[in-house]
Amino acid sequence: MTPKMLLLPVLLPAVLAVALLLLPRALRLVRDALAVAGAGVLLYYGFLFFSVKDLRYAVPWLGMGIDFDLRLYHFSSFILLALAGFLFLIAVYATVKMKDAPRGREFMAYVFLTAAFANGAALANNFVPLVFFWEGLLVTLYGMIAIGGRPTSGRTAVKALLIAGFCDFSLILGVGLLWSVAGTATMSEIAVEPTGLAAAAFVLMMIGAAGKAGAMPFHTWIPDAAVDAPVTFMAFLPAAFEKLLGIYLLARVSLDFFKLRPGGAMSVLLMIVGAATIVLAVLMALVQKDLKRLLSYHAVSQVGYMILGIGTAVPVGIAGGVFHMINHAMYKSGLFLSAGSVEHRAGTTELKKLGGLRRDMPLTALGFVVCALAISGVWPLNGFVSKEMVFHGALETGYTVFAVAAWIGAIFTFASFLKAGHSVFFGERTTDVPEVKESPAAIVLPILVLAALCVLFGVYNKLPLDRLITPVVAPHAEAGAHLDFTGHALDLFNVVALISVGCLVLAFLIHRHGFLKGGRKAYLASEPFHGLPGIRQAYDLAEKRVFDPYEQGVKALQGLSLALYKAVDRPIDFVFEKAVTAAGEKFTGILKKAHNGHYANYLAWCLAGLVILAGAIGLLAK
Amino acid sequence: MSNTWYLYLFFAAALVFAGLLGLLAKRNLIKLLIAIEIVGKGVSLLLLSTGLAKAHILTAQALVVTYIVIEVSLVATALALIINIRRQTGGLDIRSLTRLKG
Amino acid sequence: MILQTALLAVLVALSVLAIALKDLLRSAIALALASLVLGIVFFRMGAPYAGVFEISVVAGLITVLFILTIALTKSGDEVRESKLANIVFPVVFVAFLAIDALVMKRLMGKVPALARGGEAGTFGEVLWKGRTLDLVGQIAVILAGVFAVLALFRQRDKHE
Amino acid sequence: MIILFVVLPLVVAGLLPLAGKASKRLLPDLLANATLLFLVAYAAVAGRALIADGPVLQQTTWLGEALGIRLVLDGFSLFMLVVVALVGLAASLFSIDYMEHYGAKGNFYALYLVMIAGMNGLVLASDLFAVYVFLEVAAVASYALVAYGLGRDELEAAFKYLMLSVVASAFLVGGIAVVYGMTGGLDFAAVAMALKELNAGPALAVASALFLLGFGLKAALIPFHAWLPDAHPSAPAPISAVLSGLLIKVSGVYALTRVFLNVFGLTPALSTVLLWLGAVSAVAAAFLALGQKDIKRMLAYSSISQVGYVVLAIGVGTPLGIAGGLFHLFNHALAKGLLFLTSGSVQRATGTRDLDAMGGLAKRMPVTAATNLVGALSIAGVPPLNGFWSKLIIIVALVQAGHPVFAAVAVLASVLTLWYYLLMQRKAFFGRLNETWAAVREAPFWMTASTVLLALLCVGIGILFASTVTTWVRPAADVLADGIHAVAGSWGF
Repeated sequence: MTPKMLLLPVLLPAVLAVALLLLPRALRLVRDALAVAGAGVLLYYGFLFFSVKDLRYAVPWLGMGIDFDLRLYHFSSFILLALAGFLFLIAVYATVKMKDAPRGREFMAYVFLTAAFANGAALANNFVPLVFFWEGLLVTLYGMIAIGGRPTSGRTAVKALLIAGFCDFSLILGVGLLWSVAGTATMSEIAVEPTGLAAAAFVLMMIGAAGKAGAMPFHTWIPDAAVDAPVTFMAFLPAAFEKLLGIYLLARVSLDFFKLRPGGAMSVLLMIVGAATIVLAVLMALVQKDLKRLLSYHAVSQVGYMILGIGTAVPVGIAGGVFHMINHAMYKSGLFLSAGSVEHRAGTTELKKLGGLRRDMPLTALGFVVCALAISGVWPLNGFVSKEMVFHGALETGYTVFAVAAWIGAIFTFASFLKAGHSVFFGERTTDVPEVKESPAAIVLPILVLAALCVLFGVYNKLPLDRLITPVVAPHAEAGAHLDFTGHALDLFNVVALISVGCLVLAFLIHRHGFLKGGRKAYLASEPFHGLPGIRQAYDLAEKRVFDPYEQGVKALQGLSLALYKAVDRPIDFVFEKAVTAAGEKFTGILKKAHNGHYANYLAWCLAGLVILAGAIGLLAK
Repeated sequence: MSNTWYLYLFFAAALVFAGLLGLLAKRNLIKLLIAIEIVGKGVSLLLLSTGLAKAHILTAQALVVTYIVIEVSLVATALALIINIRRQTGGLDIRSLTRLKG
Repeated sequence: MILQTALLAVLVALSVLAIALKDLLRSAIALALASLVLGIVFFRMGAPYAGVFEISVVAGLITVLFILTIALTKSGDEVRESKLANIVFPVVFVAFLAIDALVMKRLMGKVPALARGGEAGTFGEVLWKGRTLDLVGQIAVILAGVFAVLALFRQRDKHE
Repeated sequence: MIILFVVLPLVVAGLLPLAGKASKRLLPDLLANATLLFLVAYAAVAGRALIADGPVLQQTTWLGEALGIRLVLDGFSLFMLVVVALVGLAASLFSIDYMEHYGAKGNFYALYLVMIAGMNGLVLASDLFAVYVFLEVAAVASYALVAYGLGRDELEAAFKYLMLSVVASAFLVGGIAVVYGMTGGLDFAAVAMALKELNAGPALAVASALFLLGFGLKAALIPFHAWLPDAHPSAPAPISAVLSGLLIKVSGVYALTRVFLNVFGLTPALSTVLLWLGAVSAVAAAFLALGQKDIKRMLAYSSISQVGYVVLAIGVGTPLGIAGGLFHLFNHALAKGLLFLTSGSVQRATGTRDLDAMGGLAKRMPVTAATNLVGALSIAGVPPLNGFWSKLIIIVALVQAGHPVFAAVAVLASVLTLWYYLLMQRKAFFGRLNETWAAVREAPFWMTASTVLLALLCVGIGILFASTVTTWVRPAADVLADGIHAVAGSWGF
């Protein structure tokens, strides 16, 4: 294993991307085989690199502190492995799902190009290559949405590009500031206190990293993309890759580059961002009527847990945040893939048109339910473990309010997944969707693999915690600190876990309440259900379409959700989409009017400019 | 000699300013070109008087000669443009040349 | 020096006339006269070659070009000049002259300057040994002017 | 023999009208392109070896006597020569097909080569007045080239361009006279040393302002920019490409930086003024570009904005900032040249420049659309294209030099740039094919070939940016970063 090998995760996918693009349409099978095989090779190397862990490839580049520097160490090898795993699953899935898509070939090429940039970003150990790879992701993001093939795809792509571009540019600004404060662009050598100018750098870089992960208020393109972009894209970028990279960078920023202190201003800032994202996004998720849109708001909400966890700056919180990142990537990816599977067969993801698909698509349903339970934090799945750690971390800082926010998020996460799961897979078949079959193996397998991983990481949490998470946190914990997160990970009998369970119960009660008010019969109770008994009863209690709990029981909540949707989400969207445009156009109009074509006017500008410049230089010289 | 430099500069400035005022106020294309010529005269006077003040009159003379040659080229090009504009628009008013704007 | 000052004053007066006169032909002639005066001023400053150039090229060639153009473009519609400008701008000009007269001497006193030794030789030597590059530039600019005029008066090919 | 850069195009230009008599198209095409190809080869291949041991000072002799032709080739001028030759060659290749229906090709190429000679002369000149002379050579040729179509808009644009330019150059000569009056010299080296000795305050401020007007108008910095959005779109496409890609950079940015950094020395006051000029130009022109319906006018405003970017970077005055600025100058020359050329292909195929009337042209003109996309993304600063790197370096340099606000402004300009280029792409090339253009065909061979050449350069430099920067940009930036020492110490004849 030579240092040069580190170029492989960057170059191989890039070459593959070009090859996939060049292969003619007729050779689709070759193309698919190449994609899956290439992803397989990358996964193999992912494991290989994970076992090596310490490698650095640095060549001088431009001078002035700009080197081409790639560094493999524990954290980056972990991210690299995760990226490779998701790439493999997505590649398999896309062979079927994107088969008939009009621009499937370009999509595949974009996937591998994204992987190349993402691997580069994870490995980069100098700011300039980091920014380069980071910006490269912007291009593929735009491209993948733009080829969505819907009338509004182009608009959404531009919106995504502008929002993500804003975040990226603030990252660049932050990088520049940090570079000048720290005096070096080599990432492994930077460790500064977040005060003064460095604090500004921290905030800017935080915007860049959290924006990439999709935190509020940089999220509004995600729900739109859910509708306008291929669903595979959603499982790939917003659900998995962007979270992994964004949180990876956020962790690097707050742990390595800056010495975040528990309870410090920057820590509290991060926790506020995290908590706000959790609560606001989940409330918005409640009122969504489309499965993909609903999932996408959860993709935003869950980022809040990660940011909150890292923001606590205490070991258990950080570990929880990072663990939540990998967990979330698994179950959210699984959920989007399940939605894609449903879309593949039923042709729609609108909740009111779907129902009872459990019988037709049992495996998809199984995968969806497991992932939904995991995201809701049900014992003993992985989501439970990582959320508990975040709660503990938040409580440890003394700011109980953030833990409360996180619990509120847990309640509504579960509630909305009860709604989603019920309306798609349970209840009565609707007439909108004809008899359907289970999706082909290439679609179902990735879902089941992800679901199985969710179970594995929950039940056998020692594996991920000891092998992946603890080594990340260890260098930042005080010497001799207690770093065994596994002992009580599944312990249900402590106050925190009991409150969490209480939250889940509360979510059930919301449904129950709504159901009783509706006065409907619970005929779903007779349906056999191969899941967990608690869930089954909860679903059984809800009788009609899942919107009714809100229509009947929690009108107030719905009002609040809608109000928030209108008062927070749309204005942010408005700022990005309308206000900026309008202001720009106004300004442009004034400037254009000034250019009226009159020579004397232009000459007057020149002479005025001359006088002003002479005065300015003269005054400044003094 | 340098104590009379300011005198030349006074007149050079007057010429340049007169030319600029003409450029701002006049509308006839040929008039504008005449105004440019006046500015040019001011500048060549400035150039030569500077050389005089520095006792570099020979060099300054060379510069002025080059300046004049350039001026001729410019005037010829400008006049050719004006004749073409006259053919196209039927007039010589600078105010009719405002199609390009915004 | 008095004669020189008087000549310069005449030069400015003629220039103002060249701009202010209504009739284009007359203002072209005023411009030619201004050039003539400037040529004489150049002579008196000890720059005979510049003077000759000013008189022959500017007062001669350029005036001919101007008159030619005026003849070619004459035929009817006069350009209406702005009345307001005709009133305001002379006032501004006089004000500028006053300020110019008041501050120029003081201003020039403030310009720092290095004392330098004078130059030796004849005009030809200075031009040839010192500023030959300008000659290349002159050739280039004449070429540019000739090609420009040729391009602007070319017959458009009718093919296509 | 670096004087060849000036004399060769001039001689060929002089021969061209004669050649045009013998053969209306073939000979002018051949001669002009061969000349530029030679210049590219000479500058790119031999140039590096020439300046390996420091700047080349060449005084031409004739019959054993030293003439007053003193040319200097250093890292900065070589860099500019390469840019001029490259973009000049691409545009003249494009002209082979494009200028067919304008007629009088011999005359066209003659003017074109005189303009190239003027720019090369300006770059190699070693004294202030020679800079002015060659600036005028290029300018006179450019007035005629702008008006080459002889249409109403072309004439209007050329006339206003000429009238504004002439005033600016008059002030420039005034500035030269002031400096001459203070120092008694015109040589860069002599002036630089004398100014250092003099420590001139207000008088130099006035001179600086005069130079800023003179060069700033050529560079089209706001508020001296008003001629550019008229002149550049009106010119034939290859000329637009050269004006935007080269002329504003050579007679604007090059002259400005050479004089301010190497001769006057960049004082904090000048630096501040340059930063402001650059920032205002970059942002205001970007807004103006956003509101355009004419594809070439949009590109023209974009040029103002990008030159603002370059000046902003050079105004920082740090080695990194200067390197970023020069690299951006190089990238913008290639990309904007490319964009104007493709806009010419579109105009030739459809007969319109109105973005609203276009649409879906990518289906009919795939090569043009693809190369245009490369150019647009490059200027907008999208990786891995060349423009990304230069913008990144500029932003980092601004932050490092303690100008976070200007860095934010640069970022804003970048976002706006991306915005209007996406707008242009969407309106012109993507979307549904406008029925009117169903019969439109891809541009002829030389037009596509020259755009492909530039597009490949954009991509290639993006990928090999490090070696481009170290080979070409750094030597140039080093000269500028050296300040007056680069000139005062080693340029004496």
